Amino acid sequence: MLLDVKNLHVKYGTVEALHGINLHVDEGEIVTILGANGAGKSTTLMTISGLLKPSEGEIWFDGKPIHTMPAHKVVEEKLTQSPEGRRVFSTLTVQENLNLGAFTAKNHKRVEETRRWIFDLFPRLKERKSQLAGTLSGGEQQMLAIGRALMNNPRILLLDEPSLGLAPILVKAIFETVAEINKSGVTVVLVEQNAKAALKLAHRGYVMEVGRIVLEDDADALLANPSVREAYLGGGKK
Amino acid sequence: MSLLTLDNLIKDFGGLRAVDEVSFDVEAGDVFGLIGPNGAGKTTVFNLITGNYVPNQGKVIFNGHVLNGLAPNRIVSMGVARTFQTIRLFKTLSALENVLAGCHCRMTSGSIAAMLKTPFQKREEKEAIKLALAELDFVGLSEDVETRSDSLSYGNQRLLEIARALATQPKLLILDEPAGGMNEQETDALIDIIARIKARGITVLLIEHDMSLVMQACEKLVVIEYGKKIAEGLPEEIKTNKKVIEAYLGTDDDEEEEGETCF
Amino acid sequence: MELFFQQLTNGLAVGGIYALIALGYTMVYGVLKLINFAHGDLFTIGAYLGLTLLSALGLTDRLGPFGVVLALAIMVMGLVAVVGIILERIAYRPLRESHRLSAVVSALGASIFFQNAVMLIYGARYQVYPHDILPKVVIPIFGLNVPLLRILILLTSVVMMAALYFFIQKTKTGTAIRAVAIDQGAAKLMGINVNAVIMIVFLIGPALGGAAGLMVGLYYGQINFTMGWIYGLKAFTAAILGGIGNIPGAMLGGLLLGVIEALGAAYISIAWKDAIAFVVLILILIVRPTGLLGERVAEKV
Amino acid sequence: ATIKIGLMCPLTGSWASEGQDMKQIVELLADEVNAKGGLLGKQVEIITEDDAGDPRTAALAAQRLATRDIIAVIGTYGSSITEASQNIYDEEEIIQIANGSTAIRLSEKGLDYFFRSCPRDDEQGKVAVKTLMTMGFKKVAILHDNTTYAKGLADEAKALLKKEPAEIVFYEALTAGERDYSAILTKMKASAPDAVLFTGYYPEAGLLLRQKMEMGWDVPFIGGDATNNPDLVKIAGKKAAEGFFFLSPPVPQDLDSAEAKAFLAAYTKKYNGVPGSVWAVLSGDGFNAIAAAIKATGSTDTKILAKYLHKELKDMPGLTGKLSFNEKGDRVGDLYRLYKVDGKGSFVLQP
Amino acid sequence: MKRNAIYIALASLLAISPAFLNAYWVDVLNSVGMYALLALSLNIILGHAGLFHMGHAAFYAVGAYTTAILNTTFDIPVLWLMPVAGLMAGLVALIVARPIIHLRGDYLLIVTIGFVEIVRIALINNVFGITGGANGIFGIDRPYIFGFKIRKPHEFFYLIWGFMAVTVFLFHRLENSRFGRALNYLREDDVAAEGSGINTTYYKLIAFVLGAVWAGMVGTIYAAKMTIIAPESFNFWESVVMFMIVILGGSGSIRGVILGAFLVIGLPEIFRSMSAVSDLINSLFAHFGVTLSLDFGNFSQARMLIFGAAMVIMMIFRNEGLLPPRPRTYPLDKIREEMP
Ligand SMILES: Nc1ncnc2c1ncn2[C@@H]1O[C@H](COP(=O)(O)OP(=O)(O)OP(=O)(O)O)[C@@H](O)[C@H]1O
Ligand SMILES: Nc1ncnc2c1ncn2[C@@H]1O[C@H](COP(=O)(O)OP(=O)(O)OP(=O)(O)O)[C@@H](O)[C@H]1O
Ligand SMILES: [Mg+2]
Ligand SMILES: [Mg+2]
Repeated sequence: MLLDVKNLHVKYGTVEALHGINLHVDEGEIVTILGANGAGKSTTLMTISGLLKPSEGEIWFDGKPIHTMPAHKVVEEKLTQSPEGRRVFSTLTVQENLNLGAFTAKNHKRVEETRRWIFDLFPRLKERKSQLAGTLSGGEQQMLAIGRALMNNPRILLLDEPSLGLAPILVKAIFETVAEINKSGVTVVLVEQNAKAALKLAHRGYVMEVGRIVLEDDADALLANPSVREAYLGGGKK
Repeated sequence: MSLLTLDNLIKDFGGLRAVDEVSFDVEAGDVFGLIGPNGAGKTTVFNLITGNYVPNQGKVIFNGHVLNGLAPNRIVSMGVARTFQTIRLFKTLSALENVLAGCHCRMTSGSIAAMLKTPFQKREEKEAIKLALAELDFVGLSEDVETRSDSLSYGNQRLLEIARALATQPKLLILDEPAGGMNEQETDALIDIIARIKARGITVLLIEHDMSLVMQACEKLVVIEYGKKIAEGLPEEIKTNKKVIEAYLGTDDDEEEEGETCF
Repeated sequence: MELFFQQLTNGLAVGGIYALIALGYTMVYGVLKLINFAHGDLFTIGAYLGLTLLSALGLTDRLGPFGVVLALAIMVMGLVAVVGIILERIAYRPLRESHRLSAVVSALGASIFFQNAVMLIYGARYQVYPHDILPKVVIPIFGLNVPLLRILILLTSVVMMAALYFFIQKTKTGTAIRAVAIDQGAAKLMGINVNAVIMIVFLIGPALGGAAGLMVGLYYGQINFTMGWIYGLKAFTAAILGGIGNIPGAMLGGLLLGVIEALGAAYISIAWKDAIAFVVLILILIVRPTGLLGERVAEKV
Repeated sequence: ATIKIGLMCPLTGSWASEGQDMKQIVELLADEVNAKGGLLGKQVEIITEDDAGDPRTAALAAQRLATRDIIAVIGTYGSSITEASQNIYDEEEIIQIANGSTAIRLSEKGLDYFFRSCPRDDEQGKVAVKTLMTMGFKKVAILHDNTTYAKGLADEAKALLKKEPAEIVFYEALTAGERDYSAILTKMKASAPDAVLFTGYYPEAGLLLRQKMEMGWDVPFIGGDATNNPDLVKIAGKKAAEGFFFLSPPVPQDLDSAEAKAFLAAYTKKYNGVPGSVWAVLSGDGFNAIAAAIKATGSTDTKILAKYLHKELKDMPGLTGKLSFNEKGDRVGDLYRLYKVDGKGSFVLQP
Repeated sequence: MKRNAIYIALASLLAISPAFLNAYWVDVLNSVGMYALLALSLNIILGHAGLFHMGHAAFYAVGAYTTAILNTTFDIPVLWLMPVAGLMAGLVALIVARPIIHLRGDYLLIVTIGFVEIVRIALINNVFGITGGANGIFGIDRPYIFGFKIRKPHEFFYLIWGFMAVTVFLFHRLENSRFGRALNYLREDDVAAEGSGINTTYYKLIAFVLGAVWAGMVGTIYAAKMTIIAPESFNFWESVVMFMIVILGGSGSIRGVILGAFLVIGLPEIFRSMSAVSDLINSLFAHFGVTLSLDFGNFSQARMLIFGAAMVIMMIFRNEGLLPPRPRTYPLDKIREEMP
């Protein structure tokens, strides 16, 4: 078990947003977390990354407790996140954003290899290497955010809504990329609104509702689950 | 006569031509979609219409008036309302007050009237609140009237932006990726709202990457790439347009039965 | 014409000091978006500490003039940096998440505190640096007699500016500083220790302010506990003029402000020179709303 | 019970050094009086309030003092600060003896309870012009710092100089509190004066002298009484200060009167040094005057005391020479002396 | 409502306070009142519209000087000059703010600081020969109300706090109107405000003008109260004080701003009276036979030090301000009933 989240409670001020989350991720898996808006998916990821501190519960990564670590230490454990809403460094260039992704990396040759790989993945980034990230279009920024997270050569990558705002062709590309990233040995936790695509890609999935995990199963089983179909896969379209 | 006409619009950012001679007409009463790859210049086109950017060349004609050079708030009061790609609500204010911002341009009483609390001011205020409540009901936020807007869920914040725009009583509503961040169920609800907006006689111009929404909601589509218009037509035509598939939709290698509307 | 060039050098010398203080201002501002109104008082503290160290250690005989200045500068910068770090810890860190202006008011409170603390410790009277630390060499440049020290002040500012610019733009830590300036949360996700970065900033900014205080003490001789306010305001003006948060901008703004003041005094009116400087500032901002070198990223909507 | 005397002075703010000196001196004198059994058999109590050198705070300080049963108040420094408090004391019939407020108009309002132990600007203006003329300067530059005091003096001198066979080649104001005045000196030098009259304060005077020397300009400088402060030489350096003239009421160091000597000895013993400025010493004169009045009249009725100060107190031996008031409450007698700084940095009284 | 009851109680307490306070403390309350008025007027600009304005003393100066000049040269009674002073300040605000209104955040801040400095320098240099230079203007009349001359602190108390009552009443209405909301919209996000049809430039200007008008009127009261005004009373530091009051009190909140004025202006005065406090403690203990000789008297030199520290501490513990604004309330139930 690579990542183990036990009984996680998180509060914003006095309001509790997570009421005891249990989930685990095995090495090499793609695990997706589904849930309506405001269910607490992003909160979960932020807490795993150490930006939020749990009021109760534990997070273990590769046998180490990381819930007590400051966020920047967690990154050194090779657990990185591409956050919701991109959060690229708007007045830095694309290049500088990518460099920051490798902030804790020690092996420069490896970094350069990764950079080339990322430019293959997203040629648009290479084209816009010295443009300020803030002037990129929404989609371009999303690519940059994912690319930046990959620069760290993570063992586990947390992706929070990576397809948000992307053109269909890119959404496909992103999902393919995620698969590719996973094949290259990176474990992935994927939070997605695009439930169907996410479940197709993932090995397992969790369903969250208002701060709790309500369902956990293999991805195929979830795809077939009628209540999941109704709630997240959209009944309306023909 | 068309409600909105874009005539050869050009917009440059430094050396980059973000919008390159784009022209199209939006007919009154339509739901009109603008699609294209990321960075194609869609949002920029919207910003040119709403007055946030000034075109380097070309004209925006709305309802017979040239909009070029007018301040955004003037354009709103002429009947063009918008939502933003990245949500821009008044964070610390309640949902109701966010919608009241939209009512603002249809009200007249100023600071002196407020201090004196004239009967007209009181009446106007009450009417505005009624209108705001009605718009909140319309998008389904009647439960959250007094909730601070930044504690609404993401999807609800998008709906609130729509309510705020509707409160300006627009003829043309411009939506920039309204379904962004919504799941499929929420998207379905949005499609319904768009249909009801159209039923109110409001023309809708939208950008969206969610093809299920675009295909269901739009009557007509324009596709741009690298700032240039590459296609225009009915959804079915666009769906099969080779250029569009290549640039935007991607080849459908999905073997699933529901096929093309997956993304 | 001689008057003009004389005034130009006068202006550049004053501007060099403004620039040095402005660098510290801009540094802190750039990262925390905090107008550190206590920065001027850190400058005062630098001036007083320099005097204390000078008289307490009696280094003059052992190290020779420039050695003394160097040793003093290092010690003063170190000590003021410590004060700066404590200031950040106590008065600013608890306010990091709140509205920007709350921190401004905290800074103003800290400024009042520092100013009065200096008064209570050192007394309200003017204090005076010994006159004979540095040799009074005058260098003739194009027929003008320019004191060596003025050139040194200017040079120091330029060197510090260049070093800082290089540090911020080209080094890894510098990029981290800029990242923290934009989005602290995202910076953490990159593995950046945000507190450490802010500490570095509060090490550099106040140290530069302290160095400027020492220089003013050494060159002008006379220091008092209220001096930081006026210099702080000038430096803030300079930082804005150049585009706040921008390092070459602080340098340019400082020098320009000094020159505007000198020329305004010479050709218009001495009594109105500060007003003239502000009028020029306002005119420049009307034309360039983010200062001379400020980034003008059109906000994307 | 005690006899309460107020002291209003700037303990904080830009003029804090003056105020703190005033406090030391008045407290010293009060202690001496008390050691000798006080006044009318009662101990004297000094009640000090900070006016921060700011009119609004001064008005509050005055209100506060007025509620504390004082019969007289010493202070304060700065004419506009004093002015903000004048009416309050007058309405409460409290005697006020200002020490560093030289603006002419303060005593032109017909206030019965207002006195000052310092001379007025017109007095000094006259002396300044006379000095300039006897020294034979024809082209004069006048520089002030735009404070009420310095500007008042500069204007006074300017008006008087116009009547003399002299030319004013330069008249401007600098901004106090800055450090670099070379731009101003450069401009002044271009007007080629025979002498410069600087009416501002010693911190700026010190810097001007020093920067003047550094630019190699050798012109006589004459200062007003606000430059009379030993720190001037420290700031300017002995070499630059040498030859600087200034006008001032005499400081105790320069008088051989028994009072001055005794005061100086006591001050040095208690505070280890000499008083920083003549203005603070003048507050001591204010205190001595009111003490003398109480002693002589045997009363603490302010009406009687005021009358005594106006009419009967004549040539009291003060810390700065003989002291009497005229009917306006102004100190009478020509108090001003001319000093010159010598090569050792000491202030030498000129004959 | 309970809250209203508290306010009424506090207001009544304040109204009768001159009866049992001496002239000094009444005058402290006057000072508090004047700064509270100034801060309330700044609150419109800074608190509601969110414009970083640190030069409010300039408008205050315009009002005070307008009053002083017109009163001393034309003998116009000072209270008549109150609206004139207000309009004059408003006019100046309009002219000055127009070209700089588009500046953002800190750039606006420095420009307003520059403005207040320019005004002060102009006053010192006796611009147009009417400001009296560094001396300022003296001999300003006391105000008359119905033939009654106002001069004593407690008389000014009712003038100042009476004006305060009017101000609070009007500003409260203003806040809870279309106008007040519009200011808040542009504070929160001016791009979104424009996109919702709000003329942001217009509202920013009006906020400036309205704030200036009020500051100008307070200037009249100040001139009449001091009877002498000088440039140093309107320096940058005065603007800073007003700024601190607004932020410390809670920007956008009337009650917060008033409380802020009590603290920022009152605390240094309370620290001034520390000797009274120590005397009180000593006598209390003496009562129980314990001899103490506490003396906080030497506090006067340190009072500003403590004040500075207090500012930092208060800000840290209440970083939204002491009494942040409450959300507006609307009579929704009533309005819903009327809806179909
Ligand atoms: N900074 C915050 N302060 C207070 N409450 C917050 C904050 N961020 C999130 N919340 C609340 O916590 C809950 C969970 O939010 P979270 O962002 O984790 O949801 P999510 O599942 O990621 O939703 P989405 O699909 O909209 O991204 C929500 O009720 C939200 O309102
Ligand atoms: N203010 C600006 N300065 C410089 N370049 C800009 C600016 N705004 C947009 N651009 C550039 O113009 C191009 C078009 O951007 P725009 O935001 O219109 O794209 P878009 O079609 O809306 O994309 P998306 O679907 O990803 O939102 C992009 O390449 C972007 O980098
Ligand atoms: Mg989320
Ligand atoms: Mg877009």
